[in-house]
Amino acid sequence: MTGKIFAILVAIITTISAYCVIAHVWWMPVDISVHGPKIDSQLEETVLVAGTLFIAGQLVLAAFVFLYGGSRAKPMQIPGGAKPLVLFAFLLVGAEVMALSFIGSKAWGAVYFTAPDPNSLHIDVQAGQFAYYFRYAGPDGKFGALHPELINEGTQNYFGLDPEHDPDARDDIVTAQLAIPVNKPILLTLHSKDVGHSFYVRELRVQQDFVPGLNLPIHFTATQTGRFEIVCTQLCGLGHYNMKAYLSVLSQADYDEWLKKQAAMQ
Amino acid sequence: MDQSSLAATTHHDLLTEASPYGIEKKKLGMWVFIVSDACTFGAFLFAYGYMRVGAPVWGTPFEFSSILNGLVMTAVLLSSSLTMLTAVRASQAGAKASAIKWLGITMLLGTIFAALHLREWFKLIGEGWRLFHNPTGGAAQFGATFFSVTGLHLSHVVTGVVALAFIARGYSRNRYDESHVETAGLYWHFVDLVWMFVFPLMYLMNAR
Amino acid sequence: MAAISARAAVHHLPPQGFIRKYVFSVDHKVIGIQYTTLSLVAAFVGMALSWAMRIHLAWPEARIPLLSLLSPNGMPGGVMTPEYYLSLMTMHGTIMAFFVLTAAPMAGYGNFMLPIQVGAADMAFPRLNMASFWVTFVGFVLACATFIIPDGPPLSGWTAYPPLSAVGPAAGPGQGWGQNLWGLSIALFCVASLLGALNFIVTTLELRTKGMTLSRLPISAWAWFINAWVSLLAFAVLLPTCLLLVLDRLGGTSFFIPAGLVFNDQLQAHAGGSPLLFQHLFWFFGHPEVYIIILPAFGIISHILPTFICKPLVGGWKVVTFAMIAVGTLSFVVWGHHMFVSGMSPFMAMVFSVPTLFITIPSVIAVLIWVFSLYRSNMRFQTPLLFSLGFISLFITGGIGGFFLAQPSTDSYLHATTFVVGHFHFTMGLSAIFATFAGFYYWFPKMFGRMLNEKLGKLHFWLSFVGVYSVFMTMHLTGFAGAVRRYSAFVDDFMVPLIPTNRFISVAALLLGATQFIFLFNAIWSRFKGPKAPDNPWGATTLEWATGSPPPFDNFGGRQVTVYHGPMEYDGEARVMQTSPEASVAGT
Amino acid sequence: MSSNRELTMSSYVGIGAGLMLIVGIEVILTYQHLPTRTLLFSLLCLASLEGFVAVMYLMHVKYEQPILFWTIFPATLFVLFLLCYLLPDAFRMASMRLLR
Repeated sequence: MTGKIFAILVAIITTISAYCVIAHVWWMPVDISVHGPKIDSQLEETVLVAGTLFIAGQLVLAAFVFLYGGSRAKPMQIPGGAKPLVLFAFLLVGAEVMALSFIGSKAWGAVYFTAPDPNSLHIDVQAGQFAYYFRYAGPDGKFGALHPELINEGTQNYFGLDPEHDPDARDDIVTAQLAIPVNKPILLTLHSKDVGHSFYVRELRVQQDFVPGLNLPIHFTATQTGRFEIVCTQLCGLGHYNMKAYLSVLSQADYDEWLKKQAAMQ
Repeated sequence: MDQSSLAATTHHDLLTEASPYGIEKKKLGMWVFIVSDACTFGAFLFAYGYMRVGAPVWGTPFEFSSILNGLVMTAVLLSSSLTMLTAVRASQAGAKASAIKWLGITMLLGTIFAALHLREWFKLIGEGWRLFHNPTGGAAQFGATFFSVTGLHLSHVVTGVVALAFIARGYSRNRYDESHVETAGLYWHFVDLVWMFVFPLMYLMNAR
Repeated sequence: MAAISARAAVHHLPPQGFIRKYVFSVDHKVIGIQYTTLSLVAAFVGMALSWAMRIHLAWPEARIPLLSLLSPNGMPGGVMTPEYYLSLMTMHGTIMAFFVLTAAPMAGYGNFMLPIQVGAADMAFPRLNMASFWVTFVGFVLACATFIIPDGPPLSGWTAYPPLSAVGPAAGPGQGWGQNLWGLSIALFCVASLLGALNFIVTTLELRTKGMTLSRLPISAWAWFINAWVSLLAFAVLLPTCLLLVLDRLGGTSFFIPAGLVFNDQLQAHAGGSPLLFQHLFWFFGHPEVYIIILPAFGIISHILPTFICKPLVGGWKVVTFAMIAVGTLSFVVWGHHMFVSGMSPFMAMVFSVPTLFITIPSVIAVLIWVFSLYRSNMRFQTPLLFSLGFISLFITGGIGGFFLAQPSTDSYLHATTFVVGHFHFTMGLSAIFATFAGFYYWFPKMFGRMLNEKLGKLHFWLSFVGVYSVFMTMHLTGFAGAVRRYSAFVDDFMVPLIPTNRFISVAALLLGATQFIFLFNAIWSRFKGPKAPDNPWGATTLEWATGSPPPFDNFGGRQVTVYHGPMEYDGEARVMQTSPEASVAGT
Repeated sequence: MSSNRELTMSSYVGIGAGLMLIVGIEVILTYQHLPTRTLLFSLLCLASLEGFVAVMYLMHVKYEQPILFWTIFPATLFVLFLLCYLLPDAFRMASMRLLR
């Protein structure tokens, strides 16, 4: 009796869990990046492989408990002993994980092993407790050097720029939200002012930590206009839950308009 | 298990399975400790390597005098290993008095090593080296890594001297036997072995 | 043939006086019980913390006046501050991972059972053994002390990533002495674990009684032995990591702190360090730690199953043991999968991802062995078997999540979502806890000489099993929607729709926690009022069941034990095991 | 087994002298002003040689059961080898530093 209850319980749990995943009750949002589809298909692939193993494993467990739970017959070992099981694990699971790591490496390479497009738009991103700031190079296309000792929230010198002595810094445009033109390759360089943070945009399928002391590049191309959330996923202190900014993907015209406005506000 | 290894088993081991290592538990315990301690030192040294590779400029502060001092320290520690060996052999030959004598000499050499090492430390501190400060303007990491790695090693030396003192005392009062002396010897040789890596990596790699 | 003859020399005499007997005792059985009790207390502390967190997540405005008495700063007026939420999360992780999951199945049961299972009178180094318990105890006290010191507990997570954890009070609340105590507490725990591991290894190799060849070791003993090696090497690296972190905090060094950090417009003096170095060193320990937690569980399950399905495991002791050795070895080469998005070199991500996927093979082998051992078996549904079956189900589910997180491409979406939280709670958290429960129900009669109440035990199992799935499977699902972990409130537009789901999780978690009190009551009540336990209530075949319940001081009452066959060797076909203690020693 | 009578004391003194000699070579190498990596490599090789001799003779693993050798060396070298995995990020730290 106990065995049957356990088996049925496991079966029910398996069915519900499987349904929720297959029916996408909770699922990834729409994908707006060029590299995203590779990641999504990789995830679907994994759902297929892992899901099969999950259902198979749970159901076989349930079946055996159901069948032999009440049995008082003379126990017997499974014919063939352990060899077939070990072979199965090595061949089937081995093949699956090899396939996953092979295809997966391609999806990963599409994001990290490709050089950024030479004429991509370069934006400098700085994370600090608990806000992001974004810096556009301005007309001269050059970023001013960073002087951490000059960082001053009061005078809104978030990056520690030195406009007096540094001509490159004079026309840098610093904003609190990230706006990018659609279908244009974007190169972000991420650096942190204080502790570790992270740059996570679900729709872009991009997550990259800010490592204090390093200047980490990440590049992508957005394919849809819209307004999306950038959230911090690396524990950074009491305001962690509240650290967010917005990513606006605009048409080229809107973007130029927006950038002019921002430049005027500096 | 061949005869020789069975010979090493102690009295009540006749009632137990022979150890695959054919050495008694104290010694095996010391070996296991040495493996784990070697990994700890390894982590320290790799942290040093990481710091050094990542540093833009890395000062090389050691004048030849310091290297010479290190050379003397190496000689002292190495000979202390030999005297330790003599003590172990004497104890195994049952020559208690001479074993204790050689243990004493080993402790003396260990103390000399520690003294020379501390002199080096105070010299550096006198020059303004700190855990977080580099007077030559190079990476502050030098002080941090040098003092932490050599400090860890120095603490092992001091612990070793104290341990040897206890062993010698217990051995002279028949509370401990030659196996204790031998186990202590293993530890002492290990401290020597670590120095064989610390000296080239911390001193020679930082020589002017 | 007579298997039990008078032992030539009794190992050592029982101590006199309460202190030597029950407090500073060198008897491995007392130490084992001390460890088990410590982790039981720690488990309920950790659970209370998770309760407070879940209540806050579900009802952010909820007032809990009682807690405001405990922590006036953290819970002004009984409402939790964001920083206090993070502190609770940090200490929940620290206490559960170290003082419960690492301590109970290894140091707790291992200390009590290993010497008896190999037929020894005590551990190899009893004094060292006592030392490791009391060092662990001090570590636990330090960890708890962070709650009462003015600076408050640390909030940088159980992983304590620098610079947040390294620069000190400048980095915000919870970065004062709380973080220092955390570092010291973990350093002490490392020392204790190293001494313990050393003791386990030497005991297994040197103190096996006549006839207890390595091929006749019970699988649980194998698991503890393998695990001792893994802890020996892993904790050896965590120890310097903690020391360097404390040195950064108190010594002013910059191992983990780079140049140019600015906190409220103040430039920090540190320069030249690297946060990635800490992450590498921490996870070098951190991933083996996951297996340090789960390997004893493997052993306990493989040890308990045959008794209750009345037949040996498929392939006997060999297959599972080699699977455990493979898992233990591979566990060292996969740590980078915790760092795919952490700024680690992307090529290293590939280097770490492949072995991470391949470690599933030995794990799958172990699971297949357990599952297919049930084929044509003859189950006796006592509580230990239920928890073992529950463990298998949970471990399958948890392992499946690994496929997603082992690949950098999919991990770059799921990393730091509740999917990860669900995953590691299934694998190292609840699987290990279920195995610990199985072991508790199985060995309680031996440890205390009383039987636990079966009805309460079964009730405890059913509620826990359903509770675990409804809490952590739901976390997996919300993870697909990108719900970020370690948030004390849901202010992001895409997190708001998930609030009802989180309420459900909270309610389920509270019930799951409540059911643990059934267990607590059962344990305490049976300890004193339970029916007397026979020597071998389950009809098991290992040495611990060939002596009294509880065993005498020298484990076999001055008898010399000789072993003639392994725990899973029967003449010919599998059959119901003998229930007489002779069977375990002499065979039939 | 714990017997080190396989060697006479004089030969141990010889070993000690040999080790000291290697240290001497290290010092001489240091002042040849080799490129850092060459120096590091050669120093590590010599140090490893010293360590090996010390373990085999001073700690007389040579005269123990072979399994002792096959336990301690693989276990330790395994960990030390894996710690090399840290270095790619160290070079990354050098090349991607924020403030130059």
